Amino acid sequence: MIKVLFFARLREQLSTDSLQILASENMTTELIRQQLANTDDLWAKVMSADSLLVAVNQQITDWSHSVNAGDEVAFFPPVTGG
Amino acid sequence: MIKVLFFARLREQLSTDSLQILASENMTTELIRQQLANTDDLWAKVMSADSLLVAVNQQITDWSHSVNAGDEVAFFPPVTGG
Amino acid sequence: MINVQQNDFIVADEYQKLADDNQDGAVVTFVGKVRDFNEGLGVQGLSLEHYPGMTEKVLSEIEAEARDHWPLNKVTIIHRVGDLTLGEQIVFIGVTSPHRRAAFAACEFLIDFLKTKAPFWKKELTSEGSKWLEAKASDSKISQQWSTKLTN
Amino acid sequence: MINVQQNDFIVADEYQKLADDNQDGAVVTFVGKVRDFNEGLGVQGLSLEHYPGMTEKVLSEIEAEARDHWPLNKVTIIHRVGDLTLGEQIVFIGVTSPHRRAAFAACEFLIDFLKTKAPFWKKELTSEGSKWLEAKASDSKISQQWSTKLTN
Repeated sequence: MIKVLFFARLREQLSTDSLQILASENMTTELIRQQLANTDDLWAKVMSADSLLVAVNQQITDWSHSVNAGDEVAFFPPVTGG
Repeated sequence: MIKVLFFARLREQLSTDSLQILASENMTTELIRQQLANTDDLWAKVMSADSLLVAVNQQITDWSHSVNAGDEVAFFPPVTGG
Repeated sequence: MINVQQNDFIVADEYQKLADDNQDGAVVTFVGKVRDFNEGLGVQGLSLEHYPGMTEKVLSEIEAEARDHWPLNKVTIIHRVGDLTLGEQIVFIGVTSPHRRAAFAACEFLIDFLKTKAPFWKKELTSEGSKWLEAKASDSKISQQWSTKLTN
Repeated sequence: MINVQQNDFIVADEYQKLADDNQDGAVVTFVGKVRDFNEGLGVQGLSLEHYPGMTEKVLSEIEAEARDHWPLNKVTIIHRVGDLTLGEQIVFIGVTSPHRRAAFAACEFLIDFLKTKAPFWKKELTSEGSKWLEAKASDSKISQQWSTKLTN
């Protein structure tokens, strides 16, 4: 399984802070994004935002990063702390 | 009269923290410096230091600044606070 | 020292912990507070969310990067999460060094990178409801300027 | 607020006075302390002399110049004079602003100019006697860099 987390505006828009998805061969951050976007119109809209960021195992990365079973993948908007 | 002040290393080298000199026509910071340098060898040496700074009425200035009766003239080395 | 916490911090205590080393000539601190931010909407407070685990990891990496660039002795980074009211303290950055330029540069670097790299999100609570803050282009520009400056 | 004083200052109190305004998102402070300076001579302390009257005047001018360049709210400058031992606090600069960049820049500007313009002189007390410190060329270079940066 892959643990998927959502934060801030995404968490609110999707009414979801985490879910589990099945790992498959040759999985990438982009493929997970697309898989989630296919859920419905709301998910499609939220997951296609230009500003969307993704982290794998708590490290920000790009959309071609490979993802394996046991990984933690997080989606969130640009950060605004400080 | 013109009040003349000495600070820090100068004050110690000259064993003097202040003195009064008579104001005269067309007096400048440079003329006061020369007048003091004429006192003796010690004063000549101290008052000819390249790094010597001068302030008139508590404002750093140059060696052509005119000085009048009632002014306060101070000589000191480069500052080292903070 | 890196802390992500709900509780307020006391600047006096943090300063004291930073300042007890005679090798350090310079102590620079930055405190960021909840203020009436952008558009004059009557901000009443903020709600701060973060990504537990990743936040601490990113802050450690930023600290390590600062230590690579400048001779630092102590570094303290504290960031609060949860609900904060107007005027409350959000973030404390404290840095000590033998050299004041290093202390200033590192302190500013740390807050600049915290703002663009650490997974915190601010939601503004105004009299007209709540609203997630947008990331500022000026902040990412500042981070980029650092990267340019430090690699040249 | 500008103070030239023999007594020590308490950073917590100075911070508190700076930090009570909700308009200010940023508070930056600098503290300079007596450290084992230059040549490893076993510094035991410093004696700090100043030019009473002129010092306060120069510090006011530097503060006014900072306020010309940056949007500042509160500014505190405290400098001690007299005999100080190793590890004691010498100088406090505190600045508040709505903007963190302004607060950092102004705080650094103030200490940089204090170091090259304000009539203070340090005498180092070492195990081998006392010695007036020489002004550092690096410090006047830093002031010159500010002048270039701010007039461009």
